[in-house]
Amino acid sequence: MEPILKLFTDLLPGLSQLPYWLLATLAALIAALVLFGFIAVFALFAIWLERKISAHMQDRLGPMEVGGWHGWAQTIADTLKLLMKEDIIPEKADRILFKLAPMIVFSVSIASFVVLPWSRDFIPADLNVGLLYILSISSLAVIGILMGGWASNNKWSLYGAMRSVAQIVSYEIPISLSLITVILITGTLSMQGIVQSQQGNFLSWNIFHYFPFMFVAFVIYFIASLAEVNRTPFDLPEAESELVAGFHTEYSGMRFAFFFLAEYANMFIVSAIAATAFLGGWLPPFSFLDFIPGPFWFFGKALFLVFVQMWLRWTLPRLRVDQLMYTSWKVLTPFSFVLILIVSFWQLLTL
Amino acid sequence: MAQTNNFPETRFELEIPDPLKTDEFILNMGPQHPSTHGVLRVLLKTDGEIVESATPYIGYLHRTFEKHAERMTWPQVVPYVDRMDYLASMNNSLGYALAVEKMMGLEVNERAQYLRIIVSELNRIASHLVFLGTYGLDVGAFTPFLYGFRERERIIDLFEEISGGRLLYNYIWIGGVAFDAPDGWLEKVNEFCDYFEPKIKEYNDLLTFNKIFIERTANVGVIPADLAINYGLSGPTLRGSGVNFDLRKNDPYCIYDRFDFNVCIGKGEQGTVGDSWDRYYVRIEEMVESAKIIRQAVNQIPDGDAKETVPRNVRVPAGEIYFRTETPRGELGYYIVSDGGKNPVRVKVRAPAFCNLSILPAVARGTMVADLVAILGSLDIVLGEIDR
Amino acid sequence: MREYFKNIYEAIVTILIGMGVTFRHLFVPSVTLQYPHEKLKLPERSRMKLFVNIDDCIGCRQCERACPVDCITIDTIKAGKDEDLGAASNGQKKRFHVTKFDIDMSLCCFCNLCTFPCPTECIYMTPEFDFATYDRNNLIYHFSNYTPEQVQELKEREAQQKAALANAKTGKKPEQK
Amino acid sequence: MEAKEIYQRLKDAFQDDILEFNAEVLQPFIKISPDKTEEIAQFLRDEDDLEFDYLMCLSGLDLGENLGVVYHLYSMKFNHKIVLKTEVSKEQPNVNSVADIWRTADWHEREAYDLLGINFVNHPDLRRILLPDDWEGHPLRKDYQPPKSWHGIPVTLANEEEQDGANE
Repeated sequence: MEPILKLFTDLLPGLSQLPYWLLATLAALIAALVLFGFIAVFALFAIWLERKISAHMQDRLGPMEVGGWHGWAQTIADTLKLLMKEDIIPEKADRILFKLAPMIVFSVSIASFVVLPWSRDFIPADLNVGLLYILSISSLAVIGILMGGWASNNKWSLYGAMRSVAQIVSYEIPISLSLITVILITGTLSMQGIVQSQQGNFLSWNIFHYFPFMFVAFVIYFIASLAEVNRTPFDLPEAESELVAGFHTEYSGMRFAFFFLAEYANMFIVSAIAATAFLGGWLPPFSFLDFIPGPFWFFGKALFLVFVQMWLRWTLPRLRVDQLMYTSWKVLTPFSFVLILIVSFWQLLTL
Repeated sequence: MAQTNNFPETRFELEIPDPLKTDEFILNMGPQHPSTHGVLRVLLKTDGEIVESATPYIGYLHRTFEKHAERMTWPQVVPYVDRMDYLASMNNSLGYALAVEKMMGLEVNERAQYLRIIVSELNRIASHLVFLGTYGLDVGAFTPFLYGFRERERIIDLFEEISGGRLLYNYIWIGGVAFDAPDGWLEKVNEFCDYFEPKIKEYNDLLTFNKIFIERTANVGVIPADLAINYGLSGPTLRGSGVNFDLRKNDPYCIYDRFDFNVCIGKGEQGTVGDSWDRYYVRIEEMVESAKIIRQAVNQIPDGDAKETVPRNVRVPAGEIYFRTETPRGELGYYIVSDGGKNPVRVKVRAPAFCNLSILPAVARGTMVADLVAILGSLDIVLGEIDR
Repeated sequence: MREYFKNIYEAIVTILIGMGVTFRHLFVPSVTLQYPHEKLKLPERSRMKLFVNIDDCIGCRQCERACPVDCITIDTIKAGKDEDLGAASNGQKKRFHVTKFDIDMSLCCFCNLCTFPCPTECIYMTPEFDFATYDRNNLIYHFSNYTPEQVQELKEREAQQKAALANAKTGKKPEQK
Repeated sequence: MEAKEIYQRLKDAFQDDILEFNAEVLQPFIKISPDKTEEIAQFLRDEDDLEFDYLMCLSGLDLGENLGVVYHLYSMKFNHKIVLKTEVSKEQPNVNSVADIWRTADWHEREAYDLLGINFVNHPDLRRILLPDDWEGHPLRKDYQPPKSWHGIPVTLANEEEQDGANE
């Protein structure tokens, strides 16, 4: 917050006369708007990217018409269409919960953006418990999904919602455990602190720490994060061949667009966390590349992971519910426990 | 990764203490549902994710083919027959044409015989490609679907060139075929085979041997051989259960006895014999065998007039016949009754998918909802044929 | 335990193989066509829209009979004794005025059965495929060249001839209208 | 095994219930009495030298006066076939079900019931299969008249309607 306030007062010196609380609120509001704008633009871009990637992986071209060059405006057109659609709420739905659900899901993803470090200076809020904050806030999304699934009063939605709860609750554990290894190494929960501790060239990134153990931790985190954001092969809550569309079967128009937006925002968030915790955040791979600003590296790394998520999605089939649980409880969780053990011992030995 | 559980049937007879007792969840899967492959409705009673009973309700696509056929003249039935199993029109009309020819005692021109084999085997590949794609979709993999359709498109182009139709061909007629092959068509068929055979490896890399796919399908929906026979299953669904039975070999029709090919049966490579993976893999292997038949037929085809034996007026003597052929989905039988008139008196179709689907309630019990989708997909049903 | 690790190993390896396949395809040129801009070259035999070369039609109604869905309706009026309607391009003599030759393309099942029995090969399928319209009635194609007035005239003449014929048989006087 | 021998085996076992044997036609058939179908089917399936384990097809047909049911049987083991026929009157179309012997027959008998109104005695679940449950009549009978509408949905074809209009 402080750098942003400083930016404010530098730009408009008159503002510094305002009381601090007003200034802070204003700055927070503007930051929130910028974030919202970023999410919206990123989601539009990511959807377009996903269409293009899937199309080219499948020997197609994807959208080519709207906007000229490779259909770049297709998702904008789609969003406009979704926004203008009639707002349908099923008759037997629980109206309040039904309306609340997409808002919760979306605000949760916005809230997670708060602690993402974009560069040395730019971080909306450098909490000293940043990692903990992001872990706890991101698990709130499941409430929104459960709400949506329940309130739709549709059996398929309910199935999707129940699956989603079971899935996210169990995958929280390998995620947290694999991030604990990072905390063991860096000794801080602050996102900025985690990045700072990875200074140097790319070999000092956490992923290459204690090779290959931290690499395994990264893989575990990545797999579990796929489940956290309901991406293939863990897209059971919306498994279209089984549950029609899962928890958002009954949603249409703008509310559906919010679920969609949140999904892509979440993809970015989990990738951004991975980039921060394992891939050195906004640090360049070689120190002579320092002249390129941090956000470029941060965004690039996160985007690369988003690409891998999409790549996986268009390659793999979907797991079954019991296999999903098996993967979490019997494979990822024990492995991450073992990793914690190894990392702690290694720490002790090198003390 | 995960071990697949075969829930014992007794699971539902367990005594559940009263406060924990829950109602069964009744679900309508279909008639509009992404993975019922058409307008099939399956009434599910579930206990959480576990299916306690699945009852298929069919008839949403009933187009009264059998009643229609009674009004049509003999050649006019062919377009209707095409529309039953719209993914394998050639095989459908082949069965009908053979049945009527047998009643008439008609000998078909050699070249037409070979053309028939080529197109029906091509159609078998096309149909199995659709199966491959939709089965991938059923278990959540999207990409194989488009790869399958990419190859199928080339087959359809070939069909369009020879018959003019892209989906419903009306090509195989009573007494021969509608057109002779255009110049260079047979070379194109050979080219297609060269192009197609390496693609099988791609499907295998992408889907068949993918661990997640194996986990989703192996040991799921196991149909033992005796049950399969008792339910009248046929085609790849029966062969997946390890029964070596292919009408092209066991009850040869046309000129299939002149070709060298293998009958692929399920061996339980990844799980139990007769599971969904076996049924899937039988079809993959069958595509290779079909390509083999096509190559032989293209090499052996004689010159001649393919339309030579097509009668101008079809007169079928009074009598009746049950004739069966092997379509991509299994044994397609025509029971035709004629009274010597210009219309058939009765055309009853024994649709393979009709019998294959009837086993669903027996295998679905105790599986999970996701497994039900995998089982339904592995039966490879076409509702156009079931409802007729 | 071995099984457990083997499963994990297999899962990772097969997933990587699959990812390899899809990654390769990122650089494979696409097989689709951008439809309105690029069009498939349809082969000669492709069956899309029915067309009737009415100048060659001799009104034999074979196509009408062959059609399994009854999408062709033909009305003919017999030519007078002294009338010469000419001949079709393959020499078949025309004996009928084809006053109505309607094809309802919304009923057509594209089976091609109508084109085979035609003695003058005047009905055939053309490779034109985009003929969607906003009104279902626009899918009924009228091929006959006769105007309603001409048809009326011919009908009246036929009625007169019939009446005359009937008179000749029975010997009665024609009733006045 | 030839059709003739199969007929002999059946005739020895069931005597009067085997009504007719015809080997002159394309596919030889044996005519049996409708209330013994189940026993005969059981016999055909379970005898060691017959073993008809596969019911290829079960079709109902309208013979004008009567309704017929035709069974096409096949033995996977011996690779022999036989056709069984049975006939019932339209007033009392009762045939014993063979659904317990070959499960294939389950849906085929439902279909024959649905389209021709043949009543299969002892069938486990004799409901309409292709048509809606509340449909009236059995369409494959030659004397069937389709209803004008069903739940307000017109059933007659468009051009028939035109003709109706023209006749008025």
